[in-house]
Amino acid sequence: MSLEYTSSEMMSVTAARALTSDMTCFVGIGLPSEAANLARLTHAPDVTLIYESGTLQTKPDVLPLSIGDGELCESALTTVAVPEMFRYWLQGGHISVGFLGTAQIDRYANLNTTLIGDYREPKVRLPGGGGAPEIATNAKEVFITVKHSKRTFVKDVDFVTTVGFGRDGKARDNVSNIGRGPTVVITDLCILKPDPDSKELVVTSLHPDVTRDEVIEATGWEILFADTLETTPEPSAKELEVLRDLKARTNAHHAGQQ
Amino acid sequence: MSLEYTSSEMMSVTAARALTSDMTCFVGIGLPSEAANLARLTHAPDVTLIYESGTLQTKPDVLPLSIGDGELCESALTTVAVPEMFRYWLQGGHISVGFLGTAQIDRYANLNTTLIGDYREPKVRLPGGGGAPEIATNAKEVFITVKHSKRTFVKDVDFVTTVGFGRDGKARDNVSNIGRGPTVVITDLCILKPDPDSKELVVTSLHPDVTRDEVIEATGWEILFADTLETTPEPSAKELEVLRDLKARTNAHHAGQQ
Amino acid sequence: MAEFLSLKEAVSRHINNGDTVCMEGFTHLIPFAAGHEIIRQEKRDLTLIRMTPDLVYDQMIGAGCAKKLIFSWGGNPGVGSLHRLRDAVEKGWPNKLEILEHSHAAMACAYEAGAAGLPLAVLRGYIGSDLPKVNDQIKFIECPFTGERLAAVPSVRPDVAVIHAQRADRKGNVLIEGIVGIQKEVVLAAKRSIVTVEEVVDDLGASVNACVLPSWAITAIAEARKGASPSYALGYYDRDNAFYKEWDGIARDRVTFQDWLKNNVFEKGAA
Amino acid sequence: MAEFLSLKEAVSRHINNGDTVCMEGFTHLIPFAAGHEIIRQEKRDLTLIRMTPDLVYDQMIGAGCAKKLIFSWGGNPGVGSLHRLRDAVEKGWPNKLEILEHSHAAMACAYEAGAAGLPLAVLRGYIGSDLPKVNDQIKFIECPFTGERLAAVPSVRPDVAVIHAQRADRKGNVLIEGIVGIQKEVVLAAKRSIVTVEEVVDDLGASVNACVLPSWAITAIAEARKGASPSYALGYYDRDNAFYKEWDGIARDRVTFQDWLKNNVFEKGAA
Repeated sequence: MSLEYTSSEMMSVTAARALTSDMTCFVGIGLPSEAANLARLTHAPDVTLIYESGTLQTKPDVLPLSIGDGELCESALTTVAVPEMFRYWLQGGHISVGFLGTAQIDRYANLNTTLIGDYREPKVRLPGGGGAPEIATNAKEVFITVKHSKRTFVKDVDFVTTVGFGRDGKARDNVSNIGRGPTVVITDLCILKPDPDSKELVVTSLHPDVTRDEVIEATGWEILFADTLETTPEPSAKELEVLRDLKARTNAHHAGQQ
Repeated sequence: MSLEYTSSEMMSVTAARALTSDMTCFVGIGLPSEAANLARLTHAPDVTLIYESGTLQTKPDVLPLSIGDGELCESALTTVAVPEMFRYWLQGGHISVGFLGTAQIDRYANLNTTLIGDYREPKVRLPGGGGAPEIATNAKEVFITVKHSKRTFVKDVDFVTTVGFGRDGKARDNVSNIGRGPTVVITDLCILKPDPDSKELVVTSLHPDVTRDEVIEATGWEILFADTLETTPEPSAKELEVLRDLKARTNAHHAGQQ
Repeated sequence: MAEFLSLKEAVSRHINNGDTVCMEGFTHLIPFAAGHEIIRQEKRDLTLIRMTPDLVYDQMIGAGCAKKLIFSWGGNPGVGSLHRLRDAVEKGWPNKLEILEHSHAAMACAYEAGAAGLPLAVLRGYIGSDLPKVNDQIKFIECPFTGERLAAVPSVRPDVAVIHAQRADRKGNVLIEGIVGIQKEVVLAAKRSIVTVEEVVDDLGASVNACVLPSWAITAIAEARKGASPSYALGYYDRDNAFYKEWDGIARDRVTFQDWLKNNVFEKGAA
Repeated sequence: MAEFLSLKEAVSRHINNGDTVCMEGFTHLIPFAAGHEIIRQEKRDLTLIRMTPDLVYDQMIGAGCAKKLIFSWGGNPGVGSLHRLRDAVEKGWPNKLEILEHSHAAMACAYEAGAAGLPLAVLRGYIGSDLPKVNDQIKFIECPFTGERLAAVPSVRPDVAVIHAQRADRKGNVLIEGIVGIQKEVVLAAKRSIVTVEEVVDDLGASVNACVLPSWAITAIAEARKGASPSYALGYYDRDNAFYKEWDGIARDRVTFQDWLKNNVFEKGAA
């Protein structure tokens, strides 16, 4: 008696499950924000959410469109200046998880949000690094959530905006004061984790009804699968209800303005 | 028909007159604080007083005993953290005058508040530098007020806690981003200013009824006098009244606590 | 002391062609009214600095005010691209736009260092990133105590800072509340500053440790009601998220953008 | 998350002999109750760090808790010397005290850098001062952008930070108001932290940008009413300036000091 749900919902619910109440999470906008707030509204009510706009321990009722919507500030424990956020709270070592999205990701979990093509003659200019380059190195670990497609999952990113494990998987070796880096990537098809030795991303769990071929087809390199490949648990009725309510509230809120 | 006043009052009134309403003054505790608040309560109502405890633009009704009395915070425009005070407001270049006291001062207006004797075997251990070392270099200019005595006015300070013009008068030459340094020293006997070339302190004005010999006697080096030696104007009745009221209020306030 | 001016006068007097201008407000209190006045006065060859360029710089870049942009995240938050920025970078319309990009952490530190009067900011940053390959302002130094390799970037010390705030008192002290961003830093880092405010009041009503800029740290103040719209001012009005979404359509096309600019900026006078 | 403990338990569990301990509160919210508990528990060989040692460190030094003091201004503000500190430095009583001294600006920057997780702080400081001659932790670096010579000091990153604050809520979030000093910085810079508070309340009543330390950034919280006296807590009680003056007489003499310690610290139990 399976519930009906979309692959996007499957992704959000799975990403949310990666968070626990004892985590302090630096939240990127978009998919990470949706997942983080879903976690807070379901199994992880005490998870601490922090947005780079300076809002510490915030509990928005609707999802913010930008990382600085008034909602974030009004529901926060306190709001600090942006330099303090990056210096004291992130660089100071108080963030357990950085939760990021991306435009491109490669086999070593390097992220590109800068541009497609050549830097001086870009085919597509993307927004740039934002908080990600230092979130990825100063947070104790990094979760990534992104839709799975060949355009996004490329063998080598065009530009390393934000380091995963570098071009060769060794970028964090022998670097002092650096976090563990990406520990999980959650897509709408599967869960990937870096191989403990090579750091190459490996599929460890397929979402229900997703085939290996679908993942292979949606990945721009010869993707590896774990020996014991799991099946991701389905969303619960409660999770789906909370997620849909959250999105409905959010859409109504943003459409209703002005 | 001269008014009656003490040499301490003469010193405070003269020191107060050095300040004007358009100045932003970083105030040291003790004599500078007394002078700065006297200025604010008489001819310079809009002078901006800043204490290193973080109180910006404060208007205490009684003189603080420490640089962090509650009075300073409650009457301030706002109160910032101490790192911000030293970084943004002092080092950032927003202070026009640093107003300092000292335990020892030498002919080049170097200040010693560290110790008398040898550093490792001190005869007398003094409090130390506090805010003074960077006030003296980051404020646009420095006013000093201190009682005149041979023990205080020494040829060479035992220790340069806070630079005036260095051991040779040349410490500020060719240093980038440094203030003009001490521009006036006000004592209970006279006003001294650095010679424009040599930077050695020169008596430019004697307080009423003070003789050259008294200054010579109270100074630990062969003190120079300006060619045209002025007589410092006497305190006015208004200045004395405000000063005495301020001190009476202050004493009553501090004695009455607990 | 801050001088109270009309917005028109403040922009005319304090922003010159060729200046380095920082208009800040991190996703809150974005100084749109001031940006529109700069467009109306047809300022040119500005080096624009801002962590998150947002619609205000998209509009100014599209209007031809900028020759260079220093930034760390240039998108329409939650919506997508800044099409005028992309058109300038990718196609050189209406003029070639040089860009220099940082991470947020580096820019936040660079503003902080600028406010602190320092020539550089030091941070644990840019590890493994390609950004130092395309931004020659990013250097690395060695800590003299631990030997650790740390990133260094030049501090931001612009000619002019422009911010929007909730209110000023009649002496020109300014209160900023809510997401305070890097507004204090940019004003203190700049040679001159223009602050637009929702209103001028008798009493700021500030709490004891509130973010207040004293009058003597500001050059000019101009009243500009709804001066941050379609961004927002906490306590005054909400972010117009609908307009942020609508902007995507307006800015995609040069003609619709120019029409919008004509109708909404040029044909509206300064406050 | 912060753990609510008695002051006795907090000191016993989190402060060890030989630790580097920063008890901060810049002329406000000085953690006297915690200092007295440390004296009662006869902690030894502490390296004490504090910008303004004040009476609390005079008492702890006189009681024999400290082997080293790092500071920037060691006096009884507005009154005179700290006699126990001087006796330890000048005469080695009750034990030899090593000192290392900075300026306020350098220590404030060192705390700030500690909170920021950096190994060093960079400042425009110590120009022309003899302090670098007697403090080998002060170095100078050259700015890679401008060539300017700037001072560098190691950041402060103590084993334990101890501060006093106005109040905590029941989840352990702490509000600090008024002269906030470097309290936030020292807690964030330290491996462990103890915060004493005037009271534990349901709602902090904090304004939007108030100085609030989240529960997860604190190790232990202990309620200690009047825990800053004879210093003060804005909104609760005033500074006992009369006692600060009185201390001069008490501390001048080893015997009167020891009597005071016996009657006012040892024979009083922990809160």
